[in-house]
Amino acid sequence: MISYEKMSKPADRLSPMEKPFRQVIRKWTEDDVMPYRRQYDEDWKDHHLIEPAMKKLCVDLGIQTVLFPEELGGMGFGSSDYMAGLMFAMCEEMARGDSALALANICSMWALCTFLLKPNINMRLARELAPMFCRTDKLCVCCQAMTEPQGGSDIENIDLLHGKTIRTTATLDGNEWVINGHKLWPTNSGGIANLFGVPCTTNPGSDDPDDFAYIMVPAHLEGVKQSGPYQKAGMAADKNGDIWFDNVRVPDFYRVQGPGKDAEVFKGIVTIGLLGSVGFGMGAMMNVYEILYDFVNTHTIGNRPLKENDAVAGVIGQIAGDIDICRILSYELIRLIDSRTKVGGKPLHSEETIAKARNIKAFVSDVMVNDIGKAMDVLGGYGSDRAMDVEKHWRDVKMIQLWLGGKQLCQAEATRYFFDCETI
Amino acid sequence: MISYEKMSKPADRLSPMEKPFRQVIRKWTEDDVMPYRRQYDEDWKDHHLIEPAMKKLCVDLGIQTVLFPEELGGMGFGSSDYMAGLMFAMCEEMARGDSALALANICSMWALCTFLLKPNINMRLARELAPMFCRTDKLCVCCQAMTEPQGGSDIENIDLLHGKTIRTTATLDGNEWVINGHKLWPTNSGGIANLFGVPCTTNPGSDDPDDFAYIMVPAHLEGVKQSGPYQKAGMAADKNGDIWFDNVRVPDFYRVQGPGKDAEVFKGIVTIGLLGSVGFGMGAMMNVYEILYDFVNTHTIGNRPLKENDAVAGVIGQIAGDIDICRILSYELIRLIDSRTKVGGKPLHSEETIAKARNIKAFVSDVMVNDIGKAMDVLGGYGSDRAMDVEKHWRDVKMIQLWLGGKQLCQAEATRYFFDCETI
Amino acid sequence: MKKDINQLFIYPKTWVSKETGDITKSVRQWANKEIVSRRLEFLDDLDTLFPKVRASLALDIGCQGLMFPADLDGLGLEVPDAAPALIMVLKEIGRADAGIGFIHAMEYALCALLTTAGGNAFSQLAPLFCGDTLNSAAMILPACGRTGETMPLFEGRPVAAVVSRNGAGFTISGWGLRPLDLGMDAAVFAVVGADSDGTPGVAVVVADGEGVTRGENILKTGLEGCSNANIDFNSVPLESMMWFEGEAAVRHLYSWTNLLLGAVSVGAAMGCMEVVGEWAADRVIKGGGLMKDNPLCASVLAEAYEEVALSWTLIHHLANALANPGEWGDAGDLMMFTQAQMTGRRVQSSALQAINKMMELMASEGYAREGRMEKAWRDVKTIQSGLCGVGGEALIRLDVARYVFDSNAV
Amino acid sequence: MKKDINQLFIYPKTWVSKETGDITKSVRQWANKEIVSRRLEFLDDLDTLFPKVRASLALDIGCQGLMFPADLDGLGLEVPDAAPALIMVLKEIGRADAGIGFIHAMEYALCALLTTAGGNAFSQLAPLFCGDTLNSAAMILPACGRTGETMPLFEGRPVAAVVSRNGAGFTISGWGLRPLDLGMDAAVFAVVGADSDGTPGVAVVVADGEGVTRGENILKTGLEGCSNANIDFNSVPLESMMWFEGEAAVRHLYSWTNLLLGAVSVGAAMGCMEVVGEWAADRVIKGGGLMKDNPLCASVLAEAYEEVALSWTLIHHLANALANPGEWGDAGDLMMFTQAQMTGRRVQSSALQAINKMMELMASEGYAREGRMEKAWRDVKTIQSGLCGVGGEALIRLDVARYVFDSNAV
Repeated sequence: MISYEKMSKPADRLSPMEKPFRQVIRKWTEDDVMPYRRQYDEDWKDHHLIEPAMKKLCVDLGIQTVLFPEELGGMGFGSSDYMAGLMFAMCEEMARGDSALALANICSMWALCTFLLKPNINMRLARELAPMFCRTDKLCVCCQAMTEPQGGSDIENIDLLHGKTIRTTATLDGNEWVINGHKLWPTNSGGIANLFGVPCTTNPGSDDPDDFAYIMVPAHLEGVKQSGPYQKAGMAADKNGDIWFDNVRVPDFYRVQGPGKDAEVFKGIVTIGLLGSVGFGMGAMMNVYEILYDFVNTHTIGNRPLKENDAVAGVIGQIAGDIDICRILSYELIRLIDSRTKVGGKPLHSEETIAKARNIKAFVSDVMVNDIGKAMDVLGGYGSDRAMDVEKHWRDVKMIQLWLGGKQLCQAEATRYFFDCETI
Repeated sequence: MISYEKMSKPADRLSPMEKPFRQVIRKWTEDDVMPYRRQYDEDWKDHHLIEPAMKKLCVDLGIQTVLFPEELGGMGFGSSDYMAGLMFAMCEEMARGDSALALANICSMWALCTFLLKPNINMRLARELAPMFCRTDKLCVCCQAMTEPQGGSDIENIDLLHGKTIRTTATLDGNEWVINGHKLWPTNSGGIANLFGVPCTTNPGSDDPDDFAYIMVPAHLEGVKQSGPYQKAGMAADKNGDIWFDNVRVPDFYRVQGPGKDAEVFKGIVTIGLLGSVGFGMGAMMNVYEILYDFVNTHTIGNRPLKENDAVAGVIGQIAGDIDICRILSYELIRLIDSRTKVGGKPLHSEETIAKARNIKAFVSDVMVNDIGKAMDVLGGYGSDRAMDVEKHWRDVKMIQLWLGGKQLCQAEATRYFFDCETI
Repeated sequence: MKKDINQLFIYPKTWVSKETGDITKSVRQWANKEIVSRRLEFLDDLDTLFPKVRASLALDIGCQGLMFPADLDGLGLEVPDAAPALIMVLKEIGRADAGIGFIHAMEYALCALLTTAGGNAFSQLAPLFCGDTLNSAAMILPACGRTGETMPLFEGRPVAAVVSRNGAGFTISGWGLRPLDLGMDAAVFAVVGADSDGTPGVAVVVADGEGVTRGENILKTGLEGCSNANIDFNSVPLESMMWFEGEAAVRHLYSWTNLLLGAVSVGAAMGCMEVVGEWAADRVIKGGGLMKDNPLCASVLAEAYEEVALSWTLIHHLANALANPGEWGDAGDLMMFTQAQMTGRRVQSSALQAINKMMELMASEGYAREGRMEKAWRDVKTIQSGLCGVGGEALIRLDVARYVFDSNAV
Repeated sequence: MKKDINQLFIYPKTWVSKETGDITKSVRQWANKEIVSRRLEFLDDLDTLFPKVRASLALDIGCQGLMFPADLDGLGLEVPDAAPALIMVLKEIGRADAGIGFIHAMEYALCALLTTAGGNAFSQLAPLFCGDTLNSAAMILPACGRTGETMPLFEGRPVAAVVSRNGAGFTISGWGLRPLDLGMDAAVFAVVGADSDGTPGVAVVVADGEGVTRGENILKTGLEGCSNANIDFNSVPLESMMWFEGEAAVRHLYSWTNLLLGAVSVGAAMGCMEVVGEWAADRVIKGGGLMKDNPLCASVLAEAYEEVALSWTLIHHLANALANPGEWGDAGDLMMFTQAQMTGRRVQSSALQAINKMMELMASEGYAREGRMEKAWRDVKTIQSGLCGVGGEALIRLDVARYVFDSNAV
C-alpha cells in the first residue's frame, strides 16, 4: 500500500467522484509540481515556473470552472452535495506537492463562493463573470481582497465587530458602485489577479450588517492599482501585495447578494477558507509522512533502521497518528459544510459552524506546525536541506496557521460559542 | 441549550435509538449517581452506595442484558448495526456521573463481547450463560481477567508477542477445561464478579495463535479465589484485586470460539475496550465542561465574569474545543467498529482498526488528562475541592489513560501500522 | 536506581553553605528513616503516622521555628540570605511527603513576611512555633468574586477580606474565605485583605480569639494530613504590626510562597523518580528486557528527569535572586514578583508533568496506593492548582505581561 | 518596548565579570548599529551586508580569534573560565543575527576543544583566525547510516569518518559528510571520526590541502550568509595533536556546542521579543485597544517571554557548571555531557517555541521579510534540528536515560 493511503478516509462520507477526481489532481501534482517545486523559492517574484503549472491545472484541466453551473460551462460543484469533499480533496492533493500553489489555485475560487454556492447562487452575476473562467483558454486568477492595513484580522472577526472597522467604501452612483480603499496581503495579489472580491462598507463606521457589501471588481478597470509581491519565509507560489481602489466603478449587480446577505455569505466563505486551510495542511502532512516513511525505512541509528528504534518509533508514530486524527477531523468539517442545506444542517455563517470550523482549523494548524517540525528533527541535519522537501512544508504550514486571524481569533470564536461570551 | 448539547454529534452516524436510549441512561445518572457520587471515595471497599446504583441500572433497567440476542431475553445489541454507537452513548452518559461506575457496568459486558458480537455470536454459549443475565432479578457482574503479575500489558500486546508470555493455563481433560493461574487488577474483581472471561494458553510459551484460549469461568466454581480490592487514587466504584484459579473445571464449550479464533476475538475486544475508554473519558469531559460553563459565568476576576477575560477565555475555549475534537474522533471510532461487517469495513482485530483505535484512545486520553487538569486550574483553590466535582474526574481519567497498556503501547501499535515496523 | 539521587541534579555548589548542608542532611536522614524506607506503611496508616512523623521533624529536628530568631528558641535562619537553605530543606521534606512539606512552606513564607516587620512580630508568634506543640500557618490569597459584585483587586484578583482601622490597631472581616489548605489546623493566618481605600496588604491573624469561625472539613484531592475549612473573620482585632500594608507586602508573600512551594513539589517529584527508577530497573516488558532498557520507556524516563532537573535549576536560580536583593530587587518588587510568579507556575507545572509521565510507565501501579506514587501526584496537583488561583495559569501570564511588556491587561 | 531588554532577564550578576561586561557592551553596540537599527536594510541586501557587518565584528572588535591566546594575536579568553563570557557575547550576536552567531559559536566550540591539547594546536590555526581575513570552522557530527550497513557508533549515532594511523600522524577519510553548516566556507573542520577499533574521537582538519572536496551548495531553511556543502575527505593527513582521541573528546565537543549554540538561539529569540514588543505596543485590535493590552495576546507575549527567560537561566546555569569542572565534572565527562545535551535540546526547542508564539501575534507580518522576524525563526530551526542529529530529540532523551537511569537503551 502506498503509505499515505493508510490514513483514514471515512467511506460513509465520500463522493463517488472523489477517487477519480483525486487521481486527476494527483497526476498533475506528481507530473507538474513535484519535479519543479524545489526551484519555487527563487521563482517568487517572476513565477516563470509557477504560472505554467497553474495554467495547466486551471485551464487545461478546467479547474477554474469547477464552481460554475454546468449550463455556463462549469463543473457545477457549487450545487453539488459533495462540494466541500471535492474541494478538500483538491486542496489536499495539490498541497501534497506545494501548498502555496494549491492556495493560489483555490483562492482563485474563494471569492466566487460568495455567489456560486447553493443556496446562494446568483445566476445573473454567474452569467456575467463565467466567460472569464469557462470556455476560455486564458487563465483567470481571482483574489479575495480582505485585509486592510489598519485592522489586521478585524475584518474576519465580523461576529464581534460587524464590519465596523472596514475602511474600504462603496458608494452607489446611479447604477454603479464606486469603490475606494486599500487592501493588502491577499493571495493572488502582487499583480496577478484578474478579478477581485472586495468586502467593503456602504457606511463607514457602521456596525449594521446591511451596510456591509461584498463586490466583485475586475482588475483591468481604471483606478485599480496593484503593487509587486512581498518576500516571505515560504509559500513562493502565493503572491501577496497591496491593492488600491481609487474611484473604481462597477455595475451595481456586481454586489454579490445585497444588504444583510452579503455579510452572511462573507462569514460563510470564511468557513470555506478554513476548509481550504485544513486541506492544504493535510496535503503537506501527507507528503511529509511519505518522505518520513521512506527515510526511517532506509536510514539507521545504532545500526538498525530508525523505525525499529522504539524511541524514534514513538515519535514518528505520534506524528502519523496525529495526521490520521487531522484527516478524521477534516471529514467532519466537510460534513458540516456539505450538510448546510440538508435537514439538521446549519448554514455556513451559523455561529456553530464557524466556531467548530475555527476550532478544527486551529487544531490542525497547531498539529501541522509541531509535527512537521518534529519530522524535520528526525531528519537531523538533513531536515533543513531543501532537497528533502520537508522543510518547505514546515515553512509553508506556518503561514496557514497565521492567516485568517490566526490562532487567537480561532480560540475567541470557539469560546464565544461554547461559553456564550459577549465581549470575546 | 444545555451547554453539553453544543458538542458535535454527527447526524449521519446516529442510530434512531440513540436519543431515547441516552435519555434513559441520563435519567439514571442524574437521579441515582450524581447526588451520591461525592461519597463514593469512602465507599471503595464496601460499595454500600455503589452496588444499589449498579443494580438499578443493570437489572431494573435491564442494561446487563443488552448484548444478548432478543430471543434469549436480551436487547440484541450484539447483532445491531449501531452496537458501538449505543455502547458509546451509554459509556458517555454514565461517565458524566461517574466513570468508575460506568466502567463497572460496561466491563460486565466486555468479556461477553468475545461471543455475543456479530459476526462471532456463539449461540450455544449465549444460551448457556443467558440465564445469569436475562430474565432475572439478580445483578450479574462479569469480569475480564486479563493482566498477569509478571507481564503487565504484554497480554494486550498480542500482535507482537502472540500470547507467548501468558502463564495462566487451560488443559483439556475429557470434556472439561482445567484452568490454573493468577490474574490481577481487572475491573469487577476484588470480590464482586460472578463470571470471569479468562485469556489463557493451552501450551505455555507458545506463540502460535491456535494455543491462545479464551474461556468463560463462573466465579462460584471450586478453585476460584478472589482477594479484596486495592486502594487507588480514584475510581472507587471499580474494584480491582487478585484472582487465583486453582484447578478450576469448566465444560469444554466455555471456550468462546476455539483455536485461532479466540485470539482474534480477544484482539477484537481490546478494540471494544478502547471504545469504552474513549466513552468514559468523553463523559467525564462533558461533565467538566458543564461545571466549567457554570463557574466561568458566575465567578469574576477583575470584577468581570471569568469568561469575558480574553486570556481565561482562550484557555476555556481551548478546553471546550478539544472536547469537541474528541467527540468527533469518538464517532469515527464508532464508525470503524460498526462497519466491521459492512462492505469496506475491517474486522475488529484487523491491524488497521486496532492501530486507529489505539491512536484515538491515546489522543483522547492525553487531552482529557491535560484539559481536566486545566479546568481544575481555572477553579484555582476550588479545583481540588471535592464539592466541585471536577477533581474526581481528574483523578479518574488518569486511570483511563494508564490502562490497556497505556500510552506507550498505543504509540507502538500505531507506529507498527503506519511505518510497517517489525520489532516495535 | 543505582546512582544516588542527590548526585543527579546539578546546582552551583557555592550557593549551599556548610550549615545548609548539615541541616539538609539531618532532614534527609529523617526522610529516609521515617517515610521513604517504609512508605507503604506510612501510607496505609497515614492518620496515625502523619502527626508522629511530622513531630519528629518539626520538634525534634526543629524545622518548626526554623526561621525564628535563636533567642526566641528558633533555629535562626534569616531571609533573604537563607533562601538557598530553605529550598534544600523543603526539597528533602517534599521528597518524603509533600503534605508535610506544604505545612513547613506555609510557615516559612509567613516568617519571611514577618522579617520585614522586625523582631516584635516574631516574639508574638514564637510561643506557637518554638514550643513543643505542633502548629501551622495557613494562607488566604485573593480568589474570585461573584458576577455583579465589585471588589478590591490585587493584580486583577478579587480580595475578599476587609481591614479597617480601629484605634491604634485594625480589625479584619471576611466571610467564607478559602485558605490554600490548613484552614482547620492553622494557629495563624496570613490573609490578603484590603483597607478602606481598597489597597491590598497582608494581615497576620492569630486564630485563638473571638470572631474566627472555621467551617466544615473540606474533602479534597490531596495533601492528606492537612485539614482545610472555610474561614469567617468577624471584626477580628489586629495589632498594628500585624497589618502589612500595601501591594509590596502581598507581592512579597507571593514571591516567597512560589519559591518555597516550588521546592516542595520538586522534592515530591524527585521522590517519585526514585520509585519509578526502581520499577524500571525491575520490570520486564515486551516479553523480555527491562523497562529501563527499552528506548521508548527510557525516553519517557528522561523526559520526566528533565522536567525535574530543570525545575530544580529554576528554583535555585530564584532562591539566589531573592537572597541577593541588591541584584534585581527585593521580593516585594514588581520585577521579583514577576520572576517568582513565572518560575513558580513553571515549576509546579513541570513537577506535575514529570509525575504524570512517571505514572504512565507504572501503569496501574502508578494509580494504586501500593505503587507509592499516586499520593505525590495528588499532592502536587493540589498545590499547583491552588497556587494558580481562580482563573488559572492565564492570570500569571498576565502578571508577566504587565511587567515585561507594559501591558494593561488584567 | 518601554523597558530595556537587558534589564528583563535575570541572572546571577556575580557570574559576569567587568571584562565580560565590557566586551558584551561593545558587541551590543555593534549589533545595534550594524543590524538592529537597520534590520530591514540588512535583510534586503544580505549578500552584500553580511560579510561586511560580520567583518566589523570579527576583525574590528576581534570576535574572531576571541579565544586564541593573546600572544598569537587573539583576545585570550580561556575556557572553561570564560564560559559565562562566551554566552553573553554570543547572545548579543544572536540577537542581531543568528547566522553570524552560528559562525562564532562553531569557532568557539573548536577552540574549547583545542584548549584540551594545549598551545601548539592554537598556533597552527592562529594564522587563519587571528589575521585580517574572515575565516570559519565547520563541525561534522555523527549522523546516520543506511539500512544494511554496520558502522562505528558514538552513543548510538553512526560515525562515518574513519581515522587511520599513518606514521607519526593520522589520515582521515570519509565521503558525503554533512557539516552542521559552513561546509562551503570553512577553513577548518572539527570532524567526529572513528579509529580502526571503532572508537570515536574528534579530528581537526585544516581544509587547505589535498584530498578535501566540497560538494555543491546546499539550499536550506535558514542561516543565510553561511554556505553548506557535503565534504569528502580522501586520506587527508592529520597531525597527531589534531586527533582528539576517545569518546570524552566527542562529548566535550557536544557539551560546548550545546552551550554556545544555545546562547545564539536565545539571543535570536530576544531580538524577536523586541520586534514583537514594538508591534504589540502599536497594533490596534478588536476594533480598539492595543494588542499588548488584550489579555489573550498579552498572555501569548508572556508565554514567549517565559520560554526565553527560562532558557537564558538554563544557559547561564550550564555555563557556570562548565566553568567550574570541580563541582560536577568536566565537559568531557558523562554527567556534563548529559546535562549539556538535555539543556541544549531544551533551550533550542524553547527558543523556537518562543519565536513561533511571537509569530502568531504578528500574523502575516511574522511571515514576511519586512516583519523582521521570520529569518530568526528559520535560523533557529536550522540550528535546532541540526543539533538534534538524525533521529531527532529522541536520541538526546536516550543520552539522558543512559546516564541517569543506567539504561542500556540505544
